[in-house]
Amino acid sequence: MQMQMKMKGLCHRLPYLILGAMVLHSTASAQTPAAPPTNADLKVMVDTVWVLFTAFLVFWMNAGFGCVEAGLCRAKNATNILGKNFVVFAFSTLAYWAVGFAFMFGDGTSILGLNGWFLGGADNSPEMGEVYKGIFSSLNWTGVPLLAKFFFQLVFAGTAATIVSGCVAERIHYKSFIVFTLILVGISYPTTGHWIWGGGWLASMGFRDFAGSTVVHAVGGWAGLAGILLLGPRNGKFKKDGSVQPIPGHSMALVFLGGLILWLGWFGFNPGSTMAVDPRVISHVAMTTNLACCAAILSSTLLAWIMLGKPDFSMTINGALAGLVAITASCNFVTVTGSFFIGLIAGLIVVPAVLFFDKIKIDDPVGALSVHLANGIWGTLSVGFFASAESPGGGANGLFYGGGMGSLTTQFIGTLAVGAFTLAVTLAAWFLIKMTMGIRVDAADEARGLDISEMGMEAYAGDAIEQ
Amino acid sequence: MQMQMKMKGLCHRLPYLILGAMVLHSTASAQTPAAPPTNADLKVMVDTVWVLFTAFLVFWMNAGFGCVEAGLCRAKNATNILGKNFVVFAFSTLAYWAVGFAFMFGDGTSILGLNGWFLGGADNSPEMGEVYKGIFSSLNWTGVPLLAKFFFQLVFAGTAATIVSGCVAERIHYKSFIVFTLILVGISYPTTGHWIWGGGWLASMGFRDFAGSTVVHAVGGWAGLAGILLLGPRNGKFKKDGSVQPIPGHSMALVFLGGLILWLGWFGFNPGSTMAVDPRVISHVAMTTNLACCAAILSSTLLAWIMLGKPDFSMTINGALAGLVAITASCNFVTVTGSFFIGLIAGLIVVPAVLFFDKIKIDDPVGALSVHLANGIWGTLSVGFFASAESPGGGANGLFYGGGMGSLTTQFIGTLAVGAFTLAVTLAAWFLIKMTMGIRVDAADEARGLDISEMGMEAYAGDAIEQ
Amino acid sequence: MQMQMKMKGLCHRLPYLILGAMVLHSTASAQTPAAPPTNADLKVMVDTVWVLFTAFLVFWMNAGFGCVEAGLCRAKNATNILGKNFVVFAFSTLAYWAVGFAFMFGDGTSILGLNGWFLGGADNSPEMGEVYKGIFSSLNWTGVPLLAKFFFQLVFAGTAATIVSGCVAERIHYKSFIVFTLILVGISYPTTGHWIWGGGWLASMGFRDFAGSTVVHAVGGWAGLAGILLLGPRNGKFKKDGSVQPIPGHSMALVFLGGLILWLGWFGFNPGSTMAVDPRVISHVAMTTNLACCAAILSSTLLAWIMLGKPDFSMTINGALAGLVAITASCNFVTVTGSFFIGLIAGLIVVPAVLFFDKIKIDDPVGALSVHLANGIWGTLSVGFFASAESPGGGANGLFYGGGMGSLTTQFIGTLAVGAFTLAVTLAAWFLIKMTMGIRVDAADEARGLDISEMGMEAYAGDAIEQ
Amino acid sequence: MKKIEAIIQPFKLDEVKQALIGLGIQGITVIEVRGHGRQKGHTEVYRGAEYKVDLLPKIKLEIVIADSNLESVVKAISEAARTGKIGDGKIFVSSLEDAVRIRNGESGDVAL
Amino acid sequence: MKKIEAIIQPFKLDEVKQALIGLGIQGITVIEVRGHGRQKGHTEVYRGAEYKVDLLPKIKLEIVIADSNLESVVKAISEAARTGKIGDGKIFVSSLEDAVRIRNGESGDVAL
Amino acid sequence: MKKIEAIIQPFKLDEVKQALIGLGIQGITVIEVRGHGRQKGHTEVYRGAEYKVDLLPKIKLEIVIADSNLESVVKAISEAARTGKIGDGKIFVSSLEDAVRIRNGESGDVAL
Ligand SMILES: Nc1ncnc2c1ncn2[C@@H]1O[C@H](COP(=O)(O)OP(=O)(O)O)[C@@H](O)[C@H]1O
Ligand SMILES: Nc1ncnc2c1ncn2[C@@H]1O[C@H](COP(=O)(O)OP(=O)(O)O)[C@@H](O)[C@H]1O
Ligand SMILES: Nc1ncnc2c1ncn2[C@@H]1O[C@H](COP(=O)(O)OP(=O)(O)O)[C@@H](O)[C@H]1O
Repeated sequence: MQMQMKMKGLCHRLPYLILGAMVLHSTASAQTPAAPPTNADLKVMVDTVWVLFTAFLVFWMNAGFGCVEAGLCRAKNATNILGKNFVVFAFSTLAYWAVGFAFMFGDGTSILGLNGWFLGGADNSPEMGEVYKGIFSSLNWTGVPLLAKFFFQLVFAGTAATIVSGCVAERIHYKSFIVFTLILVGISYPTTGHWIWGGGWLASMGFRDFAGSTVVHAVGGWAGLAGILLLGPRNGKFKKDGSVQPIPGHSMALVFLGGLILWLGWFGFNPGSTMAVDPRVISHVAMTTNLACCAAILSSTLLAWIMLGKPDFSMTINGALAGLVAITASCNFVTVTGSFFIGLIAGLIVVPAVLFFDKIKIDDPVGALSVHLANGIWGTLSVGFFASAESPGGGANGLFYGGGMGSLTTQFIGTLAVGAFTLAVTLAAWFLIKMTMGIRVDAADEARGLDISEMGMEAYAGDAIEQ
Repeated sequence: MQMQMKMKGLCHRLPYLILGAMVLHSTASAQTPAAPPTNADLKVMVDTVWVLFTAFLVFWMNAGFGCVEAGLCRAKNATNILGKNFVVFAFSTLAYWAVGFAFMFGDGTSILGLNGWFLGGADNSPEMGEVYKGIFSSLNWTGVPLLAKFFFQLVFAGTAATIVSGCVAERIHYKSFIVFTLILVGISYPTTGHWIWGGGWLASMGFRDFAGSTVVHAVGGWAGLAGILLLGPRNGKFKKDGSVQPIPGHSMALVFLGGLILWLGWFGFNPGSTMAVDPRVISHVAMTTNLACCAAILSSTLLAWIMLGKPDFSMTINGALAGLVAITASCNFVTVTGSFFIGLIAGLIVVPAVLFFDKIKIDDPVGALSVHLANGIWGTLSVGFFASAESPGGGANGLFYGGGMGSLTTQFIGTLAVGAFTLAVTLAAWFLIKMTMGIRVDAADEARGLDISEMGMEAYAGDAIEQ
Repeated sequence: MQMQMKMKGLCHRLPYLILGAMVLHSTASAQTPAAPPTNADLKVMVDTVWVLFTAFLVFWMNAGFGCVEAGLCRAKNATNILGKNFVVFAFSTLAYWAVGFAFMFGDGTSILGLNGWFLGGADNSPEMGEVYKGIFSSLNWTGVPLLAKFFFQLVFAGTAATIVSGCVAERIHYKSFIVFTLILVGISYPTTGHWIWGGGWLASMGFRDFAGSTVVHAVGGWAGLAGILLLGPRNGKFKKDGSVQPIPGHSMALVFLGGLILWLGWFGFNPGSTMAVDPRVISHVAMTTNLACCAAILSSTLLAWIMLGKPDFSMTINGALAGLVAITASCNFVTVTGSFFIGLIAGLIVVPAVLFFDKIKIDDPVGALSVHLANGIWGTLSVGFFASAESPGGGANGLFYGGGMGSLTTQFIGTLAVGAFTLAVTLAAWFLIKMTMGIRVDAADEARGLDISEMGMEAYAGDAIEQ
Repeated sequence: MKKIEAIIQPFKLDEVKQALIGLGIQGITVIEVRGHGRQKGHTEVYRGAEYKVDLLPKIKLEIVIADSNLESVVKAISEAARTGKIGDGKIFVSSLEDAVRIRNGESGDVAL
Repeated sequence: MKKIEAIIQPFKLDEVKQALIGLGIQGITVIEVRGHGRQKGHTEVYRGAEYKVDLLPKIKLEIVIADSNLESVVKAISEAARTGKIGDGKIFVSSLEDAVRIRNGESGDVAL
Repeated sequence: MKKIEAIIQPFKLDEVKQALIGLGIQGITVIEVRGHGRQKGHTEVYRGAEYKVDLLPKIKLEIVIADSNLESVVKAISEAARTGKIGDGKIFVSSLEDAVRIRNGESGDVAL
């Protein structure tokens, strides 16, 4: 290992040779191992550690989504749901690597990126700003290697896909979900993402979504809604008399674990979106992210207690996630106090939202729409209400801070545009899949459980009987 | 995102303008994006990454406590326990943000901090030492932004509260636990914390508790003991004939997972308590923390094997946590060898402690007292026995290293003072709650399980029957 | 805390005094707290944070192995398996601390290290290269404190031991597994590890194993195979007619969680093996690690779907791990595209491998051999096929990149040598244990489950009946 | 006094229960069982090895009634539980000698 | 030979078991069941939607005894299982034709 | 019509099932139960406190057959389930009045 290290020590710097002064230092220094890195080198080192570390935390959210979704569904479908949540990141990776990243961040028009298939093309990252030369100019504000940028953006794309998994749970074909994932992460998500984070038209309008209330969460929610519309509710969810037949989740232990995994992951999701270590910013974002979540737990738990008679644990979990989704867009543009109220409101939105979707017969087994769609929208608009020039992110004040309707309007336009586009595209995608390979398992299989019909494997095989 | 970044890049530095030379550099540099950060900037960057990263690991311990506690209790109370462990951090955050942090670290008397409600007040962090100007002088030894300091201290405060949750499990009202959490994290914990970490009278005496064997764990243990005293044992735990009726936990899988989550979290808990990246120190603390845990696993497992006939897995878990609790105070003040013996002894303490509490009819469902109280005390005293001037933390030698009784006495006084205060205050708090809202569910509900009576939701709803 | 910090700030630098110029700076600076660290200091800081952070991730893999193994076995053996996976790291730590690390990295012959029992002996880390003076020269290429080096290497040693746990599950004595762990981690693993990472004869030959496809995974696999050979299959696994009686795992939820924990842990396992923050390298390794895993998920899932009729979830999990194991040796020596194909092939290997081991009556309950042994070998050889001079790790090209048979031959020799040695030594160890303390529980206990016979404790005690 | 044991499809439990309550029958005991019968099971493949699951989840109802109710109850159950597909299950009738209500010691039909 | 089927409250299992052992009864088979009866269930609210849980956890004991023991056993069970509250459960008695001990083929009362 | 209730060791289920199928018996209902009998249980120590587990996992089979099959079935079960060790279990025989196949209303022996 030592040997290869020496080799590496040498040759990994060669490519830098093209990068001018700053790196010449470090290359020079490469001759005498002892020579320490330059300050510029050190900044790249620290930033890369931060970007990868936070990306790993976001990756970890895959486990969280799987646990929450499986826990809120029935044991007879658990293997299927867990399977979906496991493979979804693999297929997201392949789609995003092949085309998604290029559509989203490759240089192109204000509508779509058009460079960088399979990450191919010029790129002299970690160079920044003017010094950056390459095809991913929209990411030239962060000074880390290209593969770090890709990996960080990838875990976000993966998140959008996992949101859908919850909406369509307990009735969709495994294969159909996989195909949809490829379309969502390969085409739809990157397009709207390009508008906002890829230097597209919404970015130019001044639309603000720091870590993805719209880019990731609302998009995932819209795509899931489209799926629900074409799938219909699970058999038995709505009684003939129109009343709701609750279908209790099979493991609150999984839900608990998933909830905390997601909460933890959000400390990568939001603070990491700086993609650079700005001490004040990452500390502020960690604080607002956590406070919004806590405020939402408070309000959702109390509201459930009042409206439903008990502190429904699943509502508390939905509430926590609602607060996290809501603060995602604004975490860096609002004050600490602002984040408290944004979270508080998120918790008040999510509980009625769950009841509402049930009432209009939208069967969302895990509350993903109430969490990611409803609060993805609220979070995006919250920038328009609570944005403060005092915040690290600065920028225009929101309505409540005397900034008038300006920012709010922009946020509203962005919300509409992204929603309309995503809903349209994903409806089409789901429809195509339905026509070709079908999306819904047959009633008998649904009754028996997808674990046996789709996976051929029970989630919890008993000892005594099976052997 | 790009755009806002530029904005941010600019305006987030403005506040620094007041901070004098070092930062003037970086502000100046802000003009030309390419200019790298100064060494002072870089130190703040690295330290902040470390503080946040380790804080996230400690936050993750919430999942660990929830899993261990739920796993060691019955399925019929699982939702309730998991719910408590999920919301406890939210309420801790609100209480600590509002008043707790101010009481603990705000400038004030040697008894109590009196500044910084809702983090308000002057503070020029990340400036350090003499250069620091603000109301949280007791934290001027760490060079990270204020919100990073708060977040790191917050996750510790949350830990103390979760310890209580285990002690009172399977019989307490949800609401009563929540109210107690507010009192503990808002008032009691910060007071004793101020004495030791807030520059209070124990700190001045030279009392040493590096990461909180007393500040966090013993305090949590005392508060839990108070709760148990006012709650009484779970129905059925002690038979008429006085013998113990074991109440087996419902999932060793949860216990296993929780145990490893806590072990992992402790790598944030102890090494993070440097609140700065001192390579030698954090490496040493990671080593001593792990070695003490392993030694305790060895001794607790063997002792259980001998005393109880089998290598009781729940004792192994308690042993691991006992070792971690014990080394928490001393991890930076003892040698690697010292940490081995501290852990070894912790494992020998925890097993008899569990039997002892059962014998005196203190019903502690998860062994929290044996772990956090007994070994919180042992860990605090262990500094007095094993402290070595050779250690990174240095300072006075302990008894076994020829330092005489000096340090040991101080540690002993601190243990007593904190114990007496916490027990008194929390007994009063529990009593008040009992008088006003009540603390214990009625016998029928306890028999049926708190999941239905308190939460209205089973943890593991069956498929077939329920639908 | 403040106080001790000041103390520390002072005394922890003293030992550096011996380390010459660079450190003299930092020591000088110690006089006036305000003085920022030097660039050399900063590099050590960042590298140490990285090494510890990634080591924590690898430590976390213990939870992953426990969950996957327990989930793929029966409920009646769950406590036993989880217990093994919990204590194994403790015993690994003790063995590696006492002798393992010395055998592996201590200065000695090309066959074995012979210095550094209990980490004793001269060492001026974090000094590097020529400047390094001490008994662990083979680790002088990384600039972090000795205890960070030890902790990082320790978590790798622990991994090898956990692999064995899966192979011998559901039939081995708790005590026998513990004793074997001490031998494996104390003697066998460090010996072959010395050959490759300790500057031994294979390292001199140019054998390349970046993060341990052979050093960790194949070795764990060989040791497990030896165990299986001496244990024989679980009762009932093979019917009289020679056909296989499947023994379904009891919880796919645990398997899912474990799979994602391991995937996450691998982001510490591979990128961390740089043991230094080289932005380009760690980004590249994170990318190749993830892509290989995703490609393997794709190929293993599709292959299982075709061969077995359903997308067997346990095969998907095995596939993911197969891809991760395979890319471990080559992650830094191959291109992104190369990693895709390495993973793709790993997925195609693991599925038939599972069927093959069943066919030849090697009862491997969790597929550990197919994952760690088969793909540990494939991953090691993959360097010889796919290595590219363009990669960050550089070095000789592999066969497919026009490098001829050179590298492939070396990789092959290393694979054989390590395999032969490990199989021989561990067969002897298992045999010795079998003769002395026995290894297999008796048939009745096996039928009743090891939880009761070995641990005296059920994993999932029911509420109603037990009380 | 008659004892009725009915084995039905799990997803029919609710309908059958309602039907019985409709008849004024209150006392019902429900047991989760697994059944083997004409209904073919399914083959699961676990890690490449096939095995037949020919014990399918069923629900068993036990209802003790006064002789007079026999016909109506059997009729109610079979109608509510019928899908017409193999696997619908069976109803078994046997006679019971006595029933005692633990709460107050009442016995005979009044105890039902 | 009589077969006694007793449905009791889960938390009464231990007491009843002891009472039976006290009578020298060794053979007992215990089944976890769910019961519907006079005892009202409870309403759970899951994510805002109410549903009635009217199948409550109960324990069913099956004990086969010689005719001679009938009275004492029924008495023992009903006393041990009684709380006096609705939901205490029932004891059903039927007659059995034969019993065989698998281990050694013994049949009749000696097999019990 | 006879009802056979057999309590056997869980690990014997498969053999017994095969033996019955061998006799052309198709209808079998299987229930997981716990049994107390001559077979001694084991003592578990949980966190230092001992407790006896004297309810051991058993499998209960319920098979309804035509009278004519009684002997052969009892024989088949007891042979397939026998290990000769305490705990092998019991076979209980009672008579049944009627059986109805829900699917098509058939009753009597044809319904079995
Ligand atoms: N003779 C029998 N004895 C006991 N249980 C039976 C018998 N026949 C059927 N059953 C139960 O009824 C269930 C349904 O019977 P099956 O033959 O599958 O369908 P159908 O009743 O429509 O013919 C079986 O799974 C089994 O549990
Ligand atoms: N007629 C019956 N047939 C079968 N089971 C019954 C019958 N009556 C009662 N049970 C069982 O006994 C349990 C208790 O009966 P319930 O009516 O609730 O209380 P009580 O026995 O005090 O009147 C019920 O949950 C049910 O399982
Ligand atoms: N009289 C009985 N009534 C009900 N169940 C019985 C009776 N006797 C035995 N059993 C069941 O049979 C099982 C085995 O009986 P046991 O006495 O342990 O062994 P053996 O049948 O070999 O004497 C018991 O666990 C119990 O479930």
